[in-house]
Amino acid sequence: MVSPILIIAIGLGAAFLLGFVNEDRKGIAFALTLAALAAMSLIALGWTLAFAAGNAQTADILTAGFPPPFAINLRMGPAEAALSLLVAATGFLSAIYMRDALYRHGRRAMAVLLVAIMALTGIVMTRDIFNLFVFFELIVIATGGLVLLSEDRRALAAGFKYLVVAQVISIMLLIGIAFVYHAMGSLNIDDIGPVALGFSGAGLALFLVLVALFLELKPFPANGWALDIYESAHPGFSAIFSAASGSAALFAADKVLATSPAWLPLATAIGIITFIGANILALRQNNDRRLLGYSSVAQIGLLLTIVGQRDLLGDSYLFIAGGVLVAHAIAKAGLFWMSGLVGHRDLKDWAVLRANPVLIFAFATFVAMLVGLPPFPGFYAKWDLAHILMAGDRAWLVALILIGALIEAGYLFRWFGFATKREAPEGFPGFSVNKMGIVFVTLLAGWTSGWIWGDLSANPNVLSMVPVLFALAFLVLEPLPARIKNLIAIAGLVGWFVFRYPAYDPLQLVFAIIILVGGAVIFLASFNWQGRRLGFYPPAMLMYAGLAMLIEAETSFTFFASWEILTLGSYFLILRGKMSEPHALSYIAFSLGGAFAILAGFALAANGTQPFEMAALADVAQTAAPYVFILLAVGFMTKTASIGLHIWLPGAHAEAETDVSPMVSGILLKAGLFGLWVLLMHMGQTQFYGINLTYFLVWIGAISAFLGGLMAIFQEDAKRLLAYSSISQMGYALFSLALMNHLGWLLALMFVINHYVYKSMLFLAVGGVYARTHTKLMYKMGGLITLMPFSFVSVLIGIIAMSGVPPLSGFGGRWVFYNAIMTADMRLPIILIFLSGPIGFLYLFRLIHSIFLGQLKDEHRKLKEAPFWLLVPQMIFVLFLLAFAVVPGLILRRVDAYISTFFPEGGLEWTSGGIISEFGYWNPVAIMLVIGVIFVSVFLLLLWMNHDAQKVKQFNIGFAGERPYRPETTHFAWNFFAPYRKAMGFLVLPVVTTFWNAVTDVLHETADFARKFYTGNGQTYALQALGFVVVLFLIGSGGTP
Amino acid sequence: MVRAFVTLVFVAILGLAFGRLALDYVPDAALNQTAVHYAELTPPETGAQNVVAAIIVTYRGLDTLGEVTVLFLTAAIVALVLAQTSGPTKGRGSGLLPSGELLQTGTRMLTPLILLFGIYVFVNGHLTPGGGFQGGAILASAALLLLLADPVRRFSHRLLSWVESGSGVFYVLIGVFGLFLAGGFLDNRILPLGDFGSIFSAGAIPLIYALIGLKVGAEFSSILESLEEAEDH
Amino acid sequence: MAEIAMMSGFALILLGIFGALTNRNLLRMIVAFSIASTGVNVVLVSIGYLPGRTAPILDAAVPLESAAAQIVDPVPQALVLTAIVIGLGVTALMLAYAYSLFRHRKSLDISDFTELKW
Amino acid sequence: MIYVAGLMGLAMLGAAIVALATKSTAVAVIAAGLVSLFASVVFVLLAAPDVAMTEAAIGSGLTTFLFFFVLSRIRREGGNG
Amino acid sequence: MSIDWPRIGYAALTLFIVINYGMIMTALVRKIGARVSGRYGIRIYQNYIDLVKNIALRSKITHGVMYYLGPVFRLTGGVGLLLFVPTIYGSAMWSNFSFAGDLVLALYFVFFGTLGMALGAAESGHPYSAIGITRGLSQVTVAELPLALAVFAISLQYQTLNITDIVAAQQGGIFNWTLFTNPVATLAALFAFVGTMMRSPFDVVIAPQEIPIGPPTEYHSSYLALMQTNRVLFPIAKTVIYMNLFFGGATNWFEFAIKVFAIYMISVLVGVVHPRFRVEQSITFFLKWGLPVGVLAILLV
Repeated sequence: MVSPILIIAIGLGAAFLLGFVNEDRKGIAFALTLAALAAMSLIALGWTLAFAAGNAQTADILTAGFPPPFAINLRMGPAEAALSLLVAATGFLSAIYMRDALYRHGRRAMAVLLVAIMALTGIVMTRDIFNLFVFFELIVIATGGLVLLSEDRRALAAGFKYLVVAQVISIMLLIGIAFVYHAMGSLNIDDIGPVALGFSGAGLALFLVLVALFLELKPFPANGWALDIYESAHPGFSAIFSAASGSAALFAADKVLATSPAWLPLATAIGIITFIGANILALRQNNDRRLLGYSSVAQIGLLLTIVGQRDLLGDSYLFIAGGVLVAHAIAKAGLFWMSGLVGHRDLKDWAVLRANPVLIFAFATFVAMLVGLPPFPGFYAKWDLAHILMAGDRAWLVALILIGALIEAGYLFRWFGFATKREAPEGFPGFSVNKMGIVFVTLLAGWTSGWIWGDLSANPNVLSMVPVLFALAFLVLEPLPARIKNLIAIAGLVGWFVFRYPAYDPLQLVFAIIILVGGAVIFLASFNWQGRRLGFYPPAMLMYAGLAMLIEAETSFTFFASWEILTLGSYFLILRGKMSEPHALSYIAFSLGGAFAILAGFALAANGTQPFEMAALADVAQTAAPYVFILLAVGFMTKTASIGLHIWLPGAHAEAETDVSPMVSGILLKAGLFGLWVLLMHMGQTQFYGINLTYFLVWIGAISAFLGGLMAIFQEDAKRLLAYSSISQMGYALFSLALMNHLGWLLALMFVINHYVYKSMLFLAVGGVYARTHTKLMYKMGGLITLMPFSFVSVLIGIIAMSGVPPLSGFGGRWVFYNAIMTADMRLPIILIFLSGPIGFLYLFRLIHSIFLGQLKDEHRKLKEAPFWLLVPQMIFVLFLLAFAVVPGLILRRVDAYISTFFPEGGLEWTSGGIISEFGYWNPVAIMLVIGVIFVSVFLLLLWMNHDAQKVKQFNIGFAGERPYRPETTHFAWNFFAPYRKAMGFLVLPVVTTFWNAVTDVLHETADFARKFYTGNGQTYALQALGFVVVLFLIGSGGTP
Repeated sequence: MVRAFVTLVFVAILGLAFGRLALDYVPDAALNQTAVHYAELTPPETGAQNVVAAIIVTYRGLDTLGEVTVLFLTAAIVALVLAQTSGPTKGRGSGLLPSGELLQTGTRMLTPLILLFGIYVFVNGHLTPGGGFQGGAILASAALLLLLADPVRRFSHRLLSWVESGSGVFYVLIGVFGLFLAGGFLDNRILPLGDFGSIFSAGAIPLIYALIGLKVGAEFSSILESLEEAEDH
Repeated sequence: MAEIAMMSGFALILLGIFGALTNRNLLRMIVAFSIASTGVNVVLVSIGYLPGRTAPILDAAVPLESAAAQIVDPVPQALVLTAIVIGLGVTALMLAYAYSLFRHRKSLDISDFTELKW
Repeated sequence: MIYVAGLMGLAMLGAAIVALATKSTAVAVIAAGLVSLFASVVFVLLAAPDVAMTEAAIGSGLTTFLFFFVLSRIRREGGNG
Repeated sequence: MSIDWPRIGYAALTLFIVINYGMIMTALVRKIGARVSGRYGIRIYQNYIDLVKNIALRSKITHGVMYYLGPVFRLTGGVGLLLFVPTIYGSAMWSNFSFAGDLVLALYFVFFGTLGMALGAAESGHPYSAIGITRGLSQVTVAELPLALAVFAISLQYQTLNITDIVAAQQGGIFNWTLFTNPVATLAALFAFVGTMMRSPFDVVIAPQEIPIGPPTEYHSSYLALMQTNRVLFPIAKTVIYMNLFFGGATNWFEFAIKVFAIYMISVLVGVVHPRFRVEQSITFFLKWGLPVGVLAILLV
């Protein structure tokens, strides 16, 4: 292999050679620079591949031909190789990116860039602390130089502030090195030897060295200077500054810390404070580069925390730290380079990216990498990190990391929302080709790093799972017309169902039918759209892929991976709605919060055993079981939008597109229910200080059912009404699931099926009406029964089925409910359920009355029936409901047998005619027949009396002798249930919404208040750096100076 | 006022930290293991009399290479910074009094002497105290004298950058030769160690020190040059 | 001897830092920092000093055999050499910055350059 | 020997205090030069001839000159030192 | 599915008897009301006259399909409610189509009629009928709550969902009627009974004051005929359920007549004394009084 010292030799040699090239021949100078950077990258790449292939050992390179303590030695291990590759590659790409800036400033700037990259690789490789100091000084001066490349006049001031703080840091470092040398007798890091945690003599010396290295890493209170550089420097340089120099400085700190593990807690403390602090402050930023500055400071803080835990992480330390570092470096470099493409600096101006879908995809990839979503390295790293920390019972640290990651996800996805939804400033010249090329290369690097980390990880590689690949294939198929893609999607879903059919147990079978076959039926409605419909099919198929894998997940990893994939897919799907931006943001915030709770729960349950079987949830240690239960339950309840975690649902489902709403509402909510099912299946009767946790779930279910319904009554927007009704129905399902008896579970399953059918049907019907009337507000509609008979029929059948009126399957649910509560030991919540039953009937009647009955508005007179393709799935659902009402046993019999494995007693006998339970008998066919006969006979009686009734026009009504002229005044729909509002309005006060708004406001207030800390004055920054050292010294020495 | 008080408090506490460092400091009775190695093995291994020069050039050669690069960077960036700021153009060296007869003849007489002394310093840096940096500084002071005496004079840019780059590249080449010919990068045994104490001894150390001297001298002069020219354009 | 040098070195550093952080004029800050770096150099060299020993030049006065017992620790001196030159480099850069900032904003007061904040 | 070192130390501190306290920047620069001059004497006392020469040449010589050069530039363009 | 014709025959006969009994009884009750307030009151067979008049009227219009089917739903609801519950205990011929799970069916079948009526009235397009529907639905949902709780309490007490078993359990003496074995549940059920009988103080829904006649505003002639039969039949059917659940059921038609009349008179007596509630007042009334008694019923069983 080529000796790594050549990286430094080539870098320097080329820098000096540039001196020979005369001033005006810039092309040659630039070519030389690129060649040198390419050579350095190739050497690093050679070593990295050698280490990856395993045929290379960690090599120590001696300089001056003498052994280490007497001369400087460099080391090239796997970590060093990877980092040098990262640094050199970032340098190379940045050089290409900054081509015109380098041309403008001539060969000197190129020399400075070359020396900067050489110095960074030097920091990574050197094993001598004074040599480290020299390279750090080189970086300080090179940064001072490269900051000048920026067009922004303010960069000059930022550079000066940086130099001032760098002086303070170098003083500390030099003193520290001197006294460490005096104490240890050698300047080589390996000889420094373990220094005990103490603040006198060698301890104090090492403290000074460490604090200087930490200051170099821009710790939270003392990093104003770094943020000014991020904001004003050339984006090409900011990419190097954040990805390369951040990583190099971090590795330097890691090397020094490795010698004396006693000091690791100091790193953890500083790291976690920086991670949380910087993330909170980033909330109030609206300058894109300054936001990226805060985010990269936060990520470096997270990495410092991981370095601080290196003794606990042991041999998977490289994998975790590497994963987070690679994700941070690639994403940050990519985002900085993209900021160069966008003309203006406000977050909302990134909307210009919509001109090029590939850039939007790149932006999404980078955001997903930073937040640590599958299939990128950050995901695997975060998974292993949480597990190991939990096993080492450092739950508080996991909690802090997850909270920080959630805040970061918050402001990143808000930014992504701005990019996709806000209108782009006009007069945009367009993107420069070579900069886009760089961003595209980074995108590829991101996905390959995802693949690599997937392979390296002990858990299965997310990118190797067939459903995910099928979803990603749709990225390639984007140019095809929508209808063909729709066909492929349906074929894919049904094919996967048929392929996996034998592997399903009855419970999984029911969910599989709903997700796969149900998904295919809803996709029929998507035939309604012409054109290519960019950005619809990949997220949709990603969601279905996540759902399909969720129900088959054996290990906790596949469960969690599929959970996050379906969250990601559904977020992009919901974001497509016209006004869905704020709601999509609250959706992703709640979902990720829930997902992180699940991650913490799995980590606590696994307690170090990888891979952790889902079935093993049953035998979790008693001490941890209640907390695992609570965490997982909260995580799953964010998905079923139980009360308290529900405020994202109405907006997300209402503002989504017509065919997305049924998908998200009918199918996606079932994921949360499936999770709860698995949880209760394994950890049913967990006690928490003597109280059975399932009691809480019963109560939450009942309250959600009641309040969900109550809120639905007062909605004016049809889709919001249906969304709130989903909350109520999910509350019902949670209630019956938590009853923990045979019939309870059977009822929950019937709910899963019923809710999917009629919620999708109603959403499609309302969607069809919206397609024609272009409004969702019910009081603006009315009298559409004559124009849209099919939609009316489907809504009517939906109402009858949902409200439990006898002939249809809803009554079957009520009958099983009655039998279930007979044996349940919980009495009080049942009262809420009794009341929420009829309330369900109320809001549905409001839906059908305000839209279809009453007065027809003038502008709707010439409307046609809902689009054909929206009606087809509705009619399929109507037939299914009728069939299911008459023959419920078809599906339920097998499931009933399966449930009796959990709850043997209290089952049902399925005779040919009817169903016999312990308390009663229900013969659906007989009831249907009797009611049918009575109905027909009465109808015939009326026909006999009144066969020649004459159809009258609209306003021919006995209206106190007057003839009303305007349909608006005579259609009673606005504030339909006024008496209810007067009587029970107080129950619907937005308590939960105000609570969550208060939480976000507090965060934003602290951010706004805290960021004033950075006054912009260079001297203040130096003072803060000094203060940082002094405070650490005081805390460290226990306050005894 | 509050800032001054806060700074005072911080500096006081830092003083305490340094105080504790100073109190705990006990001068060693004997040299530590690294120093002993250098004391005993410098002559056989490098053949240089001046141990500090040996450490600077061979043992910790990478540091010195880094350091020379620091100067190279400073020269380049100072030129960049000043090139960016277009100042008031009031002609070259205007406003300064023409230097008197005495000054010019004195300069003409002194400059060669200073140059000679500078070269002497860095040529036998490995024998007597002094070396590349000191020699370079002296050369620069010669250039400085010329500039002060005759502000309008301009050194040819070509010469300065050629000397600077040439010595830099040659220095790196020596390092690379060390890698292939001798033990490692920047090893001075690529040339015979010669007999102890003479000018042409200690392998490549004098050569490297000479190069450093030239490079440092050229860099300082170019820093002064760019400062001088700042007002031209 | 070494203790006195170290004490004065530390004092110089503290004075330097105090001066740099209280004086608002750019040039005065740079002067203060250069004093602080001189102080650091003094401390560094005082670390290497062993009482009663001579300079690390192995000429006639210091025979090879007894060198280890006669010379002071040469390593800190080598470090200081590098540190001085680096100090000069940084000072020169800061001066150039100060000069350019002055031309840009016609003021040498650091509190005038606070556009980048929050 | 000890007394000379003590004297030099005190001289250094005195010069440093002068450098920080004076009103005019020119005097401050000269005082800084003085500080590094005394420092080079201290280096000689600490048996470090190389360092002394460097400090003298670079510390007091070149640094002081750089300061004066920039100072004169700034003064000529209307700034106050 | 063997269709046993005799059972259908007897069911039709029960229906005929109960309709006539309803016609006469409601007329009798209104006559008593009139006499109490010093008026002569209507003739006993007044209902028959109205029925014949409505059928004979020639003006027949329709506002649409749902409007046309509204009364059909309504009457089917009334008839279904009656036929799914055993009228006379003990005799196979008079226990109609009741089956083991009919208690739940009875509870939810009430909504069938309400739904149909609401849909029909809504399609008429008359704003007053729409307001009437709002009021009717709001009130009935809360009024049904105490009944549901009472029924749940009873089914817990008798451990069955079959009305015939409940009636069987109450035979043998007055004191083992549910009235005495579980008075709290009965009281809760009576709250609901008074609420759903469309008598003051809960009859604002169809009260003849500023809005003509609530939901059935636009109905006339033959539609009104069907509605009238239902308005006669539905209270009786509901009273039959109460009789079976709480008052020991009826072993023969004579006992049936007496008990139905007595239970029906409870709502009349309450109605005569009280002024009319607004809907939100009735809602709060049920939540403030009906609900706690229902909860008590569940907890005590």
